[in-house]
Amino acid sequence: MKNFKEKLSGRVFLTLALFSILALAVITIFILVQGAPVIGKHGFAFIAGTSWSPGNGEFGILPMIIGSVAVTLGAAVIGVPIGICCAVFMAEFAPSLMRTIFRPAIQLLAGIPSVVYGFWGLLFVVPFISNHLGGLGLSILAGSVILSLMMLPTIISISEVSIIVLPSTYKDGALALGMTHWQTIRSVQLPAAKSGIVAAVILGLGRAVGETMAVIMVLGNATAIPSSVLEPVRTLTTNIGIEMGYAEGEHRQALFATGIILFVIIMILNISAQYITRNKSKSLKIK
Amino acid sequence: MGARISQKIAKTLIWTIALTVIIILMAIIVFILYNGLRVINWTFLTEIPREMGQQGGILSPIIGTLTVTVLAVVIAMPFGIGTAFYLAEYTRGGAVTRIIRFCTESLAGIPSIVYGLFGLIFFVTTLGLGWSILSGGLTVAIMILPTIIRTSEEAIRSVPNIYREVSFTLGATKWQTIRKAVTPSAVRGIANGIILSIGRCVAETAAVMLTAGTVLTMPESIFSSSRTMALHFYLLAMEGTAMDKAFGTSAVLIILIFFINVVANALVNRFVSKGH
Amino acid sequence: MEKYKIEIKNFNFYFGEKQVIYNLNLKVQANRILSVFGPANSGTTTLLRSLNRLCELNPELRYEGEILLDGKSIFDSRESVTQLRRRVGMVFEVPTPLPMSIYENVSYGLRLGQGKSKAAIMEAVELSLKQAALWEEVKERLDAPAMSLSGGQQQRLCVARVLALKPEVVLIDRACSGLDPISTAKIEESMSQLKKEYTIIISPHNVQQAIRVSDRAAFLLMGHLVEEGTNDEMFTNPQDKRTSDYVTGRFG
Amino acid sequence: MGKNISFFKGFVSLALTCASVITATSCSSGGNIENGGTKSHVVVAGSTSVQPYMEVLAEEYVKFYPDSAVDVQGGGSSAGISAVGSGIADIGMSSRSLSESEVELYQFTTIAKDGLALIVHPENPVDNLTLEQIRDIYTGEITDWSQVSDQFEGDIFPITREEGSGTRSFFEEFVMDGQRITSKAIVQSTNGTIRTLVSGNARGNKQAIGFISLGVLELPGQNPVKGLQIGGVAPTTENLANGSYELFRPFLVVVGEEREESTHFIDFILSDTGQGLLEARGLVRIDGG
Repeated sequence: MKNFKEKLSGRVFLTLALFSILALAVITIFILVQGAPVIGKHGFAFIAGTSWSPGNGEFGILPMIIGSVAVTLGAAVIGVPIGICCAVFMAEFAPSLMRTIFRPAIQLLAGIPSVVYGFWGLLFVVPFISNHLGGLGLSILAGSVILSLMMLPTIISISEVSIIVLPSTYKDGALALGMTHWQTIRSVQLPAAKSGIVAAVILGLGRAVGETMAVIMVLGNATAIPSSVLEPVRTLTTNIGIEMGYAEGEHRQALFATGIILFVIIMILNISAQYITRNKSKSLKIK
Repeated sequence: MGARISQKIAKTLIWTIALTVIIILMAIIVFILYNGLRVINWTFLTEIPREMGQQGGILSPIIGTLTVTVLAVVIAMPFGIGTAFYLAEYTRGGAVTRIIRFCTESLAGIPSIVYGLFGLIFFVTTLGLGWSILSGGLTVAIMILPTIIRTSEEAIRSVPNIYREVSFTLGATKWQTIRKAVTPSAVRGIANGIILSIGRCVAETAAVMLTAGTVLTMPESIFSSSRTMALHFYLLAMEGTAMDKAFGTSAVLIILIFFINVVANALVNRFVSKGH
Repeated sequence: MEKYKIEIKNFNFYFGEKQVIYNLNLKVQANRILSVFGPANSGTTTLLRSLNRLCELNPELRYEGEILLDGKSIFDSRESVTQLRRRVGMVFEVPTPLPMSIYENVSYGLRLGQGKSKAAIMEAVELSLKQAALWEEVKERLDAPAMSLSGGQQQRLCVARVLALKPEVVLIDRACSGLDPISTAKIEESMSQLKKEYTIIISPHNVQQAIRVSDRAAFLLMGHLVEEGTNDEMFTNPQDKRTSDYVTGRFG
Repeated sequence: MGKNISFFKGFVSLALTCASVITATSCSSGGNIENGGTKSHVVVAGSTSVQPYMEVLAEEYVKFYPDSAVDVQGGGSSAGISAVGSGIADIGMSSRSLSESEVELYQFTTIAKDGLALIVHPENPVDNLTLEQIRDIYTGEITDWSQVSDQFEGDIFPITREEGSGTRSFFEEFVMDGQRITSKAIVQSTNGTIRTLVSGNARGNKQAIGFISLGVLELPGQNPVKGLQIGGVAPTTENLANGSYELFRPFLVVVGEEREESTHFIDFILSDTGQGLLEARGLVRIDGG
C-alpha cells in the first residue's frame, strides 16, 4: 500500500505543476499570438510611430513608450535616492521606538492599493503643480511623484533588510579604522548591501512600470509626445487600461502588442538585476 | 576635519529627508482614515450602493472583493504550492527547472493590466464566462500564481536538507518525508506567501475592472458580475461626485489590509526570530 | 565460524567521475563495535551512507560490488529501501532533532504507518530513551520542543530516535564531534551496552575514541582499506607502516 | 501534532469550505442563466453617459419586478455595442448614432435625447463661443483664451473623452466634422471626471474646457460649472426641446438577438414611468409626452 501512496503523491505534484506551467504558458502564448501580428505587420512603425489613433488605423506607440520611460525615470530619480536614504535612516539612525512605529506603517504603505496614491495625488499633487508650476497639473511630474511614493515602501523595507543582515564585522572593522559613521555607511555598508538595494530598486521600478489605474488619474493621458515635464502624457499601461474595454480587431491586437513590449521591459529589468547582483563580490572595494 | 563636518551634514540631511518623507507617507493613511472613518457606520457596511455609489453603503463591493479574493486563492493555492513542492523536491534543478523558475520570475513581474486584458479576452469573451466573479477570480488566480510558486518554493528550499536525510534514515518514504519533516517548517513561509498574495488581490483594480466587472448590485453567484472595493474606490474617486463614500471605501480597504499584514507578521516573526 | 552481519565484497563507489572507494572487502561481525577510521574524506562517511543506501539521495553516484546484510544484497529491488533503513539505523555527526517535540522526534519512525498502537509507541519511546541514557532528564517534558535540549541531550535524542525502530545495525557517523566530555562519555558508555543487541559501526571522532570504544577497527586511507583487525592488532602493533603513523598521530 | 501543521490544515479547510459555499450558491442560481428560470437576469453595458440614468431605471425596474435583476456596466458606447456582439451583454447603451455596419447587426431603440454642453470654470468670463471657435480650440489652432476673448488670457486646456466614448464620437461628428482632436488634449474616461477637472479650483482648472452630457451640468452638492452658449444659444433642456440648441444626440439601447427579458426592460424604459424618470434628470423624453 505504501508505494501506491508514494507514486500517487509524485503524480499529484507533477500534474499540479503541469497545470500551473500550462496556465502560465497559455497566458504567455495568448499574449504573443494576439500581439505578434501587429508587430509583424507594422514592424518598426509600431514602435517608432508617433501617432496613436485607432479610429484611423494608426498604431504608433512611441509616445506611450516615451511616456512610460519618462514617468518611470522621474519616479526613480525622486524615489530611489530618498528610498535608500530612508532605508539607511531606518537601519542605522532611527531610535528603536521610531523603528517599531515606522516599520509596520511602511509595510502597510506597501500593501495599500495604488489608486489610493493616485487619489491623494489628484487632490494634492495635481493642484499644487497647476498652481505653482503651471499647466493643468496632470503631468509627467505628477505621475513621477505618485509612482515614487508607491515605490518608497518597497525600496525602504527591502533595502533596510539588506543593510541590517550585513555582518556586524563590516561596520565594526570600519569604525575601528577611525571612520566616521557616515563614511562607514557610504564606503562599507552601502557597497556591501548593494545587491539587496539593487534588487529592491528593480522591484520598485517594476511596480512603477506596471502601474495603471493610479497614473490614469494623474497623467492626463494625452497621446502627444510631451515636450516638458509639466505636460500630460500616456504610458503603455494606461493606453491598455483606457482602451481595452472597446478595442476590437487590430486595435485589440495593438494593445496586446503593447503588453508584449511591457513584458520585454520587465524581462530587461529582471535580467539586469540578476546581472548586477551576480558580480557583487567584485564591487566590495574599501575606499 | 573634513570627515567630522561631512558626518554632521550627512546625519542631519538623512534625518530630515527620511523623517519628512516617512511622515508624508504616513500622512496619506492618516488623511484617508480621518476622512473615511467618519463615513463608516453599520449601514455603510451593510447596504448596497445606490445612485452609482453616491448613496447607500458598500456591501456589494465588500462581497465582490471577498469572493474574488477567496476564489483566486482557492484556485491558485493548490496549483502554486503543488508546483513549488514539485520544483523543490522532485526535480534535480536541471535546465528545465531553471527555465520554469525564470518564467515564473518574469510572469510575477507582468503588470496586472496585462492580466486584465488577457482575462477580458480569454475568460470573459472566449470562454464565455462574461463579466463575473468567476472571470475575475480566474484572472487574479493566474496573476498571483507565480508569486505563490516563488514564495512557497523558497520556503520549502529553506528547510535544511538534513531534516530530509534524518527522515529517510528513520525509514520514511519521500511522501512521508515531505509531509512530516519538510512541511512543518515550510508551512509558515508558504502561508506568508499566500497571505501577501491575498493582500495583492484585495488591492487589485486593473485586473478585475473588465473581468469581474463594475456592477453595484448584490452578486447572486460567482457567475454574476461584482465590483471590488478597490475598483469602487477608483471609480468614485475619478467621478468626484461622492468623495465621502470614496474616503469610506478606502478606509475600509486600509483597515482590511492592516489586518492581513498583522496575520502575515504573526506568522513570519515566529519563523524569522527562530531562524535569525 | 564467526557470524557476520554485513559482508562488503569488492565494493567500488564513484561520485560522478571521481572514485571514492576502491575495491573494498570487509566483513562486519554481529554484536560488535567496528570503527572505520581514517583522515578526512577517505571514504568513511561515504561507506556508512552506502550501508543504508542514504547515498542514493544524490543522483550522480554509481557503485559496483556487493553489500550483504544477513547474506542478502541490500541493493536488490525486492526489498524496499525503507525496510532496509529500518534495519540499519544511522546517527548523524551534528545532532539534528526535527522541529517537533521530544516525543514526536523519538516516535517519528514508529508513526510512519506501521499501525502501532499508542501504548506500544509510548513503551518503545520510553525504552529507547532509557537505552540512550536520556529518559531521566526528559521523562516529565516529553512534549517540550526538542530544540530546547542541550547539545549532548539532543545527540542522545537522535540515538534514541534510531533505537526506537529496533534496528539490527546502528551506524554512528562521528557522533560526538561537537560534544562536551561528559556527554561523550555517556554516549560511549551506552554504546558499549547496546552492542549486546545491535551491531554498531562507528566512524570515530578521533583515534582515542576508537581505542576506547570499538572491538575491531578498519583503517581507510583515500578510499583504500589499508588494514583491518581487532583493536589490539590495529592500535598496539599495526602491520602496515601507514596505520602506525596515523595511529600515533604522525599525520592526521 | 505540531501546531503549525494544524495551522496549515486549518487554512486549507477554511479555504475549501469557502470554495464549497461559493460553488454551492453558484450551482443553485447558476442554473437560471440557461433556462431563464424564476430570476430574469439582464446585463446592460455601454456608454458612461447613459449609465447613471440606466442605473436609476434599473433600480426602479427592480422595484416593479422584484424577481428580475439588471446589471449595469460602464465602459463606453463602443464597448457596450461590442459586448452585445460578443454576447457578454444583453443590452448595449450608446450615446451616439450607430455606424452603417452596426445598424445591420443590431436593432436599436432611441430612449431619450441628451444635449452636449461645452463647460468652463464659473470664473472663466467667456460665455459664448461659436462652433468654429470650439473646433479650432480642439484641433489645437487656438491655444490661448485671449484669442477668443479680450477679458481672459492663458493657455487653453481642452479635455476630451476616450476614443470609445459615444459622447466623443458625437462631438467629432457634429463639432469637429472630420478634423482630428489634437493629441495634446487631456483624455478622461467619464463625464464625471471631466466635470471635476473643469470645476476644480487650481489655476489650471480655470483655463480648462470640456464637453459633457447636458444632464450632468447641474449636480447638487458639487462644484458649479458654466455651460457655454453655442452661437448665442444656451444649453438648456428647453432650448434642446424646441430645437434651438442643436448639439444633442440620441441615447440608444442596442439589442442583439431577441430576448424576452431585454424587450420587457426596454418597454419599461419607454413607458411613462421610465420616460418620466429620464425627464426628471434633465433628458428630453422620446415619446414627446
